[in-house]
Amino acid sequence: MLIEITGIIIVLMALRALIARDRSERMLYLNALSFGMSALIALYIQSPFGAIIAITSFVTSTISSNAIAYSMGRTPEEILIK
Amino acid sequence: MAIDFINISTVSAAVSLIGAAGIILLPKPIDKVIMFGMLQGGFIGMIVAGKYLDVAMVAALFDPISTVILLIAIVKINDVRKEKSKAQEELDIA
Amino acid sequence: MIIHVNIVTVLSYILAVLSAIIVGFIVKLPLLPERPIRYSFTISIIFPTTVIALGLSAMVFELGWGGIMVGVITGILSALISKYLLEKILPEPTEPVEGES
Amino acid sequence: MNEIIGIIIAAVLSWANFVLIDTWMGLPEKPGVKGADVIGRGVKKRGGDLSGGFFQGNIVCSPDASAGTILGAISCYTIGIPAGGFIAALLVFIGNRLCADPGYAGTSGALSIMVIIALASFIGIPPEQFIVGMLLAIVTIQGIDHPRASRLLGKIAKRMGRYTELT
Repeated sequence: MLIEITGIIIVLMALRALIARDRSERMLYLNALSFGMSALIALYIQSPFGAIIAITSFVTSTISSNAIAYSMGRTPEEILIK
Repeated sequence: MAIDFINISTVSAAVSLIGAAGIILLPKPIDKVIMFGMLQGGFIGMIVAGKYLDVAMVAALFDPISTVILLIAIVKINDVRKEKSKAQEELDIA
Repeated sequence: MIIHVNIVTVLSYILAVLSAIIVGFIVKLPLLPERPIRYSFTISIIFPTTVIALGLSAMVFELGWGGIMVGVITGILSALISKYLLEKILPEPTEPVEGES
Repeated sequence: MNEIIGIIIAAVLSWANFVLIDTWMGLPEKPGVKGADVIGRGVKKRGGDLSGGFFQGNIVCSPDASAGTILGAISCYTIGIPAGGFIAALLVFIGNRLCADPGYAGTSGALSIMVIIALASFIGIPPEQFIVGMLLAIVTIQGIDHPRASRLLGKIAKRMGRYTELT
């Protein structure tokens, strides 16, 4: 029951991130998705090393979100090659 | 029942497929990098579903490094293109 | 109630925190960060030395060693770590200079 | 106890825990890093509140009390009640310092959710329902409607005296 609720929320967040229009909106959905992945890993493994993997994957995904948001501020609009 | 179909393998595969579709469909480079972050999350889930926990640890540690390298390339090439277009407007040379 | 400890482990946690605080006073760490507390990066006794002492002693107890002496030694080690080593491995962030690419 | 009711009670407790600690530690007051500023102004441009936007941006850009809450619940589920909370607090502190944040909110969130889980086991809510409850709580902030959520967070910040002074 718990894994099913978590899985439905994760797939919903992934679809909303795909069809979002704005870029900062997409970052917020990605963060909710990484919360869900970390919860799913801990619910599936159920041992202390599972908790360590969940914590590590969440912290590293937060670091990459930090880098993406910083470079979103650096380059507001990108120049595309036609 | 359809609810028996939801477990960690199918959810991780679905997240990876949605991330790959986003990488192909969205036009801007930073959008592509955001969807690449989603694909990394699904990939770690797929490894954990096979119970290869050490591989999952290494994948979780090396993911932000690849993201940062891609972002450095995007920011740098954007700066170069901006300089080039400014020079073309001012001096009218290639 | 689902607390998974016995009385010796609780006593070891308390002794780890106490020894960390005493060694922190000996090596002259400040007691509290400067105000406003919620934005300061100063390493002090209350934060993060007690958090490091609790976390390290929890890791050591979960790995199999137990007892009061292990708690005291972990507290001393965590105070020394937060005084001499934490500034090097997790430095305070610096503002990026404007115009630097 | 029925599982659905337990999850809903756990969601309410986790929501109150992380929103109160994050607001008290000054997340809506200013963006800690530059990415939080970008996300907050993006939320404001879509019709939200600037202070709530800074709150959401700070949650994205560094592991704050929300991350402390869910990681503390995970560790209490898989490791045990006092040890898991302490290990989660230490690891969240390291992650906070890697993301250029002082780290008060994450550690206090992890320690307080450990106390809440230990107290809630008296009325029969196990820790795994807190994991799913925290996921539901973060979805109400980050996943449903960002402008409305940011206006609610702005009201809470104004009530607690942590409203932003930037424009």
